[in-house]
Amino acid sequence: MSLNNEEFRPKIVAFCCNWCSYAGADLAGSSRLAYPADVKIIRVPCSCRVNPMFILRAFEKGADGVILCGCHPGDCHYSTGNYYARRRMTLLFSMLDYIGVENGRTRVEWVSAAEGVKFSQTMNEFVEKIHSLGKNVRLGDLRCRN
Amino acid sequence: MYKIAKENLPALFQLIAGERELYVPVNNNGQVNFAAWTEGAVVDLDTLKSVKSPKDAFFPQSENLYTCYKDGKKITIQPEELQNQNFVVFGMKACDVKGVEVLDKVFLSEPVDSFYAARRAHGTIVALACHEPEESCFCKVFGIDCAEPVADVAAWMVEGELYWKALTEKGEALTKAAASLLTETDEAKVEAEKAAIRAIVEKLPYSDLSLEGWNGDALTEKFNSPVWEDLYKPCQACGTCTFVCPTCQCYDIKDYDTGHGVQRYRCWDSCMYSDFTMMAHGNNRTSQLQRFRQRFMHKLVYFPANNDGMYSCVGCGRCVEKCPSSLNIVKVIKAFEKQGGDQ
Amino acid sequence: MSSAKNQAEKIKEISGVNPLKCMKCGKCSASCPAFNEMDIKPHQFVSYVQNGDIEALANSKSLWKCLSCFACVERCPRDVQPGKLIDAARQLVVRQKGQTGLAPEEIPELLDPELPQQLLVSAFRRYRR
Amino acid sequence: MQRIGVFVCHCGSNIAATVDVKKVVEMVQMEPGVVHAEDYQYMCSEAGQAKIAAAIHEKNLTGIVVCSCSPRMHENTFRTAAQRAGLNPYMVEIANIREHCSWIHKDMEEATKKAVILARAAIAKVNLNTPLQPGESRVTKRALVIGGGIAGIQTALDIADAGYEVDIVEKTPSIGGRMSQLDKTFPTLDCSACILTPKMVEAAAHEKIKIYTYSEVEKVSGFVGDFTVDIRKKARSVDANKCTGCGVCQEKCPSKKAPSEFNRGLNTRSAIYTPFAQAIPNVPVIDRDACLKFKTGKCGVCEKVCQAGAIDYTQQDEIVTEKYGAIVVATGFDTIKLDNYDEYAYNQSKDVITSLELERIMNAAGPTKGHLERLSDGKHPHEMVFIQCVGSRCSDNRGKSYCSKICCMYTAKHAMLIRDKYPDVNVTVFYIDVRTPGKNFDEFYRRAVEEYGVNYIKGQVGKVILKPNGKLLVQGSDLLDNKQILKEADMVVLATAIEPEPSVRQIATMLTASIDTNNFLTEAHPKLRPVESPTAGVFLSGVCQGPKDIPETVAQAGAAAVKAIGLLAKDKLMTNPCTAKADELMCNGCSTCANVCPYGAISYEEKEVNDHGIRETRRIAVVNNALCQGCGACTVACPSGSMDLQGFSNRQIIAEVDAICR
Amino acid sequence: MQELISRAKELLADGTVARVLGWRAGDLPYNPEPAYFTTAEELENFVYNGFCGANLSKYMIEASKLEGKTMVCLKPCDTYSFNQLIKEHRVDREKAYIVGVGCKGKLDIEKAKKLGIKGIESVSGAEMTNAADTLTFQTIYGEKSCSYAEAMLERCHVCKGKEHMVYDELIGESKDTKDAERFAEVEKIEAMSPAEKFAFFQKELSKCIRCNACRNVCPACSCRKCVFDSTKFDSAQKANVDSFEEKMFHVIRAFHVAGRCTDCGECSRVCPQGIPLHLFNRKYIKDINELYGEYQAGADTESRGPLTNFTFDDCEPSIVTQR
Repeated sequence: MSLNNEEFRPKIVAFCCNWCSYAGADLAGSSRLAYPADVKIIRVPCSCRVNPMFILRAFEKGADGVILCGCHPGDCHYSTGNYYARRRMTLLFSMLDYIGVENGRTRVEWVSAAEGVKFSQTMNEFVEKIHSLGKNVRLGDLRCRN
Repeated sequence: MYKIAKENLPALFQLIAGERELYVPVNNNGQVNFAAWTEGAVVDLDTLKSVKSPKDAFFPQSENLYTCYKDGKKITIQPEELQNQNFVVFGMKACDVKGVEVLDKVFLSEPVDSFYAARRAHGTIVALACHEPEESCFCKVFGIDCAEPVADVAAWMVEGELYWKALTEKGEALTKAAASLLTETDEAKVEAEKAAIRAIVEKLPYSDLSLEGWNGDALTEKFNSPVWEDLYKPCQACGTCTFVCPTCQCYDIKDYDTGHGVQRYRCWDSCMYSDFTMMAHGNNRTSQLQRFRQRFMHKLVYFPANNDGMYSCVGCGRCVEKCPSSLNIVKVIKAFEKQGGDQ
Repeated sequence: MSSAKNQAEKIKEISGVNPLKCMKCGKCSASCPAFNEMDIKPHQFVSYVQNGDIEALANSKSLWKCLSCFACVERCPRDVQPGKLIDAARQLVVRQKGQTGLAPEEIPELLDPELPQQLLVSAFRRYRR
Repeated sequence: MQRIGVFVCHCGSNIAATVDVKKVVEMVQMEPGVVHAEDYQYMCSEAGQAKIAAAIHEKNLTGIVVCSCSPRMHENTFRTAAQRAGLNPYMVEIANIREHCSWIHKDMEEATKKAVILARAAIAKVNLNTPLQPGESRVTKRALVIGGGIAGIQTALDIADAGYEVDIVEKTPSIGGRMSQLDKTFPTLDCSACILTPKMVEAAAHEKIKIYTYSEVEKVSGFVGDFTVDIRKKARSVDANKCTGCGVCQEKCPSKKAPSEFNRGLNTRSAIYTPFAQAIPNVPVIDRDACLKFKTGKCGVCEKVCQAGAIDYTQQDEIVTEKYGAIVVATGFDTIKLDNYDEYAYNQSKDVITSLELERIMNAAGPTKGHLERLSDGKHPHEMVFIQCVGSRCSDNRGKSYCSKICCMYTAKHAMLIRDKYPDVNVTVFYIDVRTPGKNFDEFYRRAVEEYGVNYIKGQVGKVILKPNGKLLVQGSDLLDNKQILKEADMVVLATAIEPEPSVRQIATMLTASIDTNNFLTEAHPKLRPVESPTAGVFLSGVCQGPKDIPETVAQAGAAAVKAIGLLAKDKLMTNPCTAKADELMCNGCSTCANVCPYGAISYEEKEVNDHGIRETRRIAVVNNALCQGCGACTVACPSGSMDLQGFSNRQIIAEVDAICR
Repeated sequence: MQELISRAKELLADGTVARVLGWRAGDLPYNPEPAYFTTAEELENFVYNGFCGANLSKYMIEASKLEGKTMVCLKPCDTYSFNQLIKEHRVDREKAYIVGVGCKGKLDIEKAKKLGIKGIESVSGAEMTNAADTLTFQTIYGEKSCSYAEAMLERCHVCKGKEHMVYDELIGESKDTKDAERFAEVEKIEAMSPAEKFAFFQKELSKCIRCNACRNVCPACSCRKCVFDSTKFDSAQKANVDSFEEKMFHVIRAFHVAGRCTDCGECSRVCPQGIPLHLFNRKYIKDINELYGEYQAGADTESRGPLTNFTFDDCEPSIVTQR
């Protein structure tokens, strides 16, 4: 894809809940707070909609990092969704760590609709982290490479 | 007849692997399976049976058929290349070799499966006699002599030495290639080994298993027998028996979206699975009883009926050892035997 | 300073009490039978630990006036339990003096089924001072 | 296969300055399903929408992707435009190439590349979209209010005044609730009865309000707009139609030993009774546990003296089944039990009382006819001590972790009233903090101190000791003077923590309304939806949601009424079509999904299914579309993947993932 | 065993149960199979010994659909699975007459074979009545023996206890077999570097042949249609193409049974490739215990599972990097 094959451009999927984090990303946009274009956002109704299979699927198909953003605990539009998401992701990340996948490749961050700055900062940090980890080789399907 | 000391086998493997691919039984974390020989691989010739049969040297669990590449609206299709390099499978047992013969019936008859045919054409089998057969073995029932395997090369391990006898042209060619490490010898020790093995085979608990009644004739009767109802119940519908079996040949064809195209591949399927032969209208066999029956009817009735009496079971006993519910083809045969006796 | 901080941490660790939970209601001081004998009052223990002023606490009369009756522990609505803090401060002092106060092997002889163990232990510490 | 049209917006230069929109148009045409792609200056303008409509007609589009600003901005605009052009609005997806792309990236090549990928993801999703229809459900134009206290009465009145029928279910024999037990109210010192009884009468007289007293909610089924409720009318043993409320039966009843609930057990009442003189309805009930006729079979005095012939010993409980569109919970509160607080000697001395008991003592209709006296010996007290925060703000397991909110104010009220009426009585208040946020609240408290000389001491009481001479010794601390105080008192009043009326638990369970660890009903959103329960159609009024004083309760009651009216005013409810749906053939019936549903939208049915020829009856999850809000928690909890979310299905999200990662 | 048989006959005779679910003697000394018995004659082939490792609770899903009650023999560890299945409405308690059978540790014939014991003709010491510590094998190649514990399944070395969690009656005694720490293996892996962890699982999982035995015997994997067989999820794959798929399969499977897995150990028992699959499930059990409080799935039939529950102050996912 990239014109310059030497340069590593990570593929990063960000799942954002519709009510807080997606709006936070919108605010980052309208505030012109830049973060790398490597991040692509998928809108979901709530962080609790994100199935661990989606995250593994992203890695399978070549993602180098996956981040999930939702409302702060206590602020979920659906009251309790992010509490379930929090447990699910904790366990999923723990398992990925356990099988030797670098634990920096996954992250959960609570971003409110007012936190455009935080959204942008988080994405910048995350992309930097993925750069430091390099290409994801431990959790991808070989057939999707090249 | 040639021989080579056991401690020189690594050198032999290195020599063969130098010019072609070599598959040997390798111990990986306590489990022995056939794998490509590499420097440092733990070759295990003492374990009688590999977990999976070596059939995947010729019929791999998954193999690519072709790849489609998509670029904008342009699609190119690239068929997978056929096997064009020679390779050797070292250490197959008589039953496994017979298993390949069963596969030949399926894949080499019209329409010929070109992927399989290419591998068969390029593969050389070195078969090893079974030094100490085990209680789950019943190859004798199918007329297989594990003391004297029929392959490109037959081999025996006797008192720390491997005896080597080429039986085909391919075998001769391999012998020539390995000549520098082989020394000529007579067959006396091998004869003694054969006799010893055959004596043990006589003592095996399953050796007196009778296949009487398992010919194509009693097809409907067998199919409708109430015995199945009782037999299948412990079956949990996993595919273990199928995947360790040297003769199971069913596969599924699937597409994988690589993001930049599609890979069409085939992979082993199991008649024990609920989605086996699933079609648009649904499934031919809707119950586990039917699927269970299919497996054994195929091996013991349909296959021999279509292949001059050749059963598609070789008595390797892997399913006997591996079934999570302790079911197996022997229990099926015996159950019918008992029922026959009762009547 | 840092050692005072460490000591405060030590007290929290020994007592298992989080002084930040205190809402300064004074129920401990209201419950304390030894209140009048004390220079630093039970409700003040908490802020002393909070502020890291362990030196003053360690040198206070209160440290040895507390009867360990645990009325404050029982009644504290916030689970802050000043009695445990003072007990921990005592242990700290005793440890600093290089004594354990009471060797474990001595205890069986002293055991009297009528006597609350807490009293035995704390009183013994006091007399061995 | 879909026929997809892609519309790329320039947004003036907002997008076009950083994203090469022409390139995006060119690239998306390579994507599967795309049959049309164009760009335009302002897609959201009328002209832009017209382009979309034209393309839908000309190219027979089945799906649309608009590459533009955030869907939070214009998704609705484009959906409506599509709908007008005859396309199902849920066949529209937005690729956010402004906020998430052009505005944050500078490099045109990079931003263009990203815009293409975002468009691809949206296209991949639309390929799997299916037309969705919002469901409709009818609304029964009648509301149920559970609880007949001031919250319930106010809610009912407001709903009834808007023209809708309301039923109040009250479990005691009369409406009125806690407020009817109060003597005066802060900070105005109005007489509680004077302001409450007119409301009670108004409710009783209102043609739209029906009151079920001595009744309880037995069963609730259905959902927003269409609840079915069973109400148990407990046997009163008095025919309400015949009773004239003359009160002779109560006078003549020989069994007068039952503790009076209304007077908090401080005195007794007859077995046939109305809780208080102004009770509504003014129809007595027979307490069958106390009645001699029921206990021994002998007596029947009331029947003999009743000239109206209203006494009916054979009355049975009756179940009334009614339909409602909305339910308001107004179950109120009670004070906590003080069994765990030995140190205050509440169970040891009659002169240690709770504030609510003091209300009754101060009340002219109370056990002492309004005279302040010690209950132990009837003597006039000279020293009174008030203790604040009894059981409130406790993090141990004896009390409640929250602030009960009303105690500071009513204690100031009590102190003031006592000092006013009995200047010889000294009043001391032990407090931790005095909390007076509210209109005229702090002024009120200051008056107690400055004008009435109430002695406020900062510090909690550790122990109350009953002295042999009958006096009470209060041992407290004065934190400001750093002293321990020993004070002799004649009476001690405990500002006891309040807790939700315990029966609210069963009611919440019946309503599938969620409840917090303190048994307070949870609001749908703590800031933005404070009077709604997460369960659609259920509203919260008064202390059942959290501690409140009367004005706040009345305000919330009104707010709950407005929410209920807003619901009842609709003829039909349009439900969000992006709801969860279980695949019958895959569902295990394991109940995992129902466990995580915050709305109680999932129930189970025994249903016959045809699974590829196998017919069997299975337990299957059924989602109520009227209740489901589409969060998707169930879809992930479901182990088999049977539960899916329409509009955000597993395959749709996976398609987006694939499109982004390829 | 005789006591079990006579009790089964009684229950059949008095009509309490319509069938008995137990084990039938195999054709080799070590391969009894799960089986239903409906008559006293059939019960002559009933067997219960050290080789009856199979967890019969999953069979009760089907048996719950049958007419009448089924007497089912459950070992202490099996009863956890049964409880969990009750909780998930997959079995009908009313359709089961549970005989809690004693257990002295179950045997893994593979372990004996690994010790070089082959050509087995008969085994003694595996009977339930015999408290023998030694197993004696008559083989074609002579008499061999090993200690009972040596040939025991991994799960029995970390046994959850002798108590049955649910039963109608108990027959037979159980023995403490626990002689290892349940989480020791998990801790060992946790202590590895990421590269070592990766290598460890890569090596183990490369053996996987996707036979689905682990899934199909698992009482928690009781889905009518597994997501891996479902075309609806776009996750159906049977290929064994590269190591990713195996990882995906086992990680997702572990996640799906997280909080529901009772650690019955069936997955590891049946894996034809000897992959220690329990290491996945046990990792989750350990995590759950540490992060959300001790939880044993199947200890009761009412409690909420840890993944369908939460507290307001649960740890954040970043704890994974902090530990």
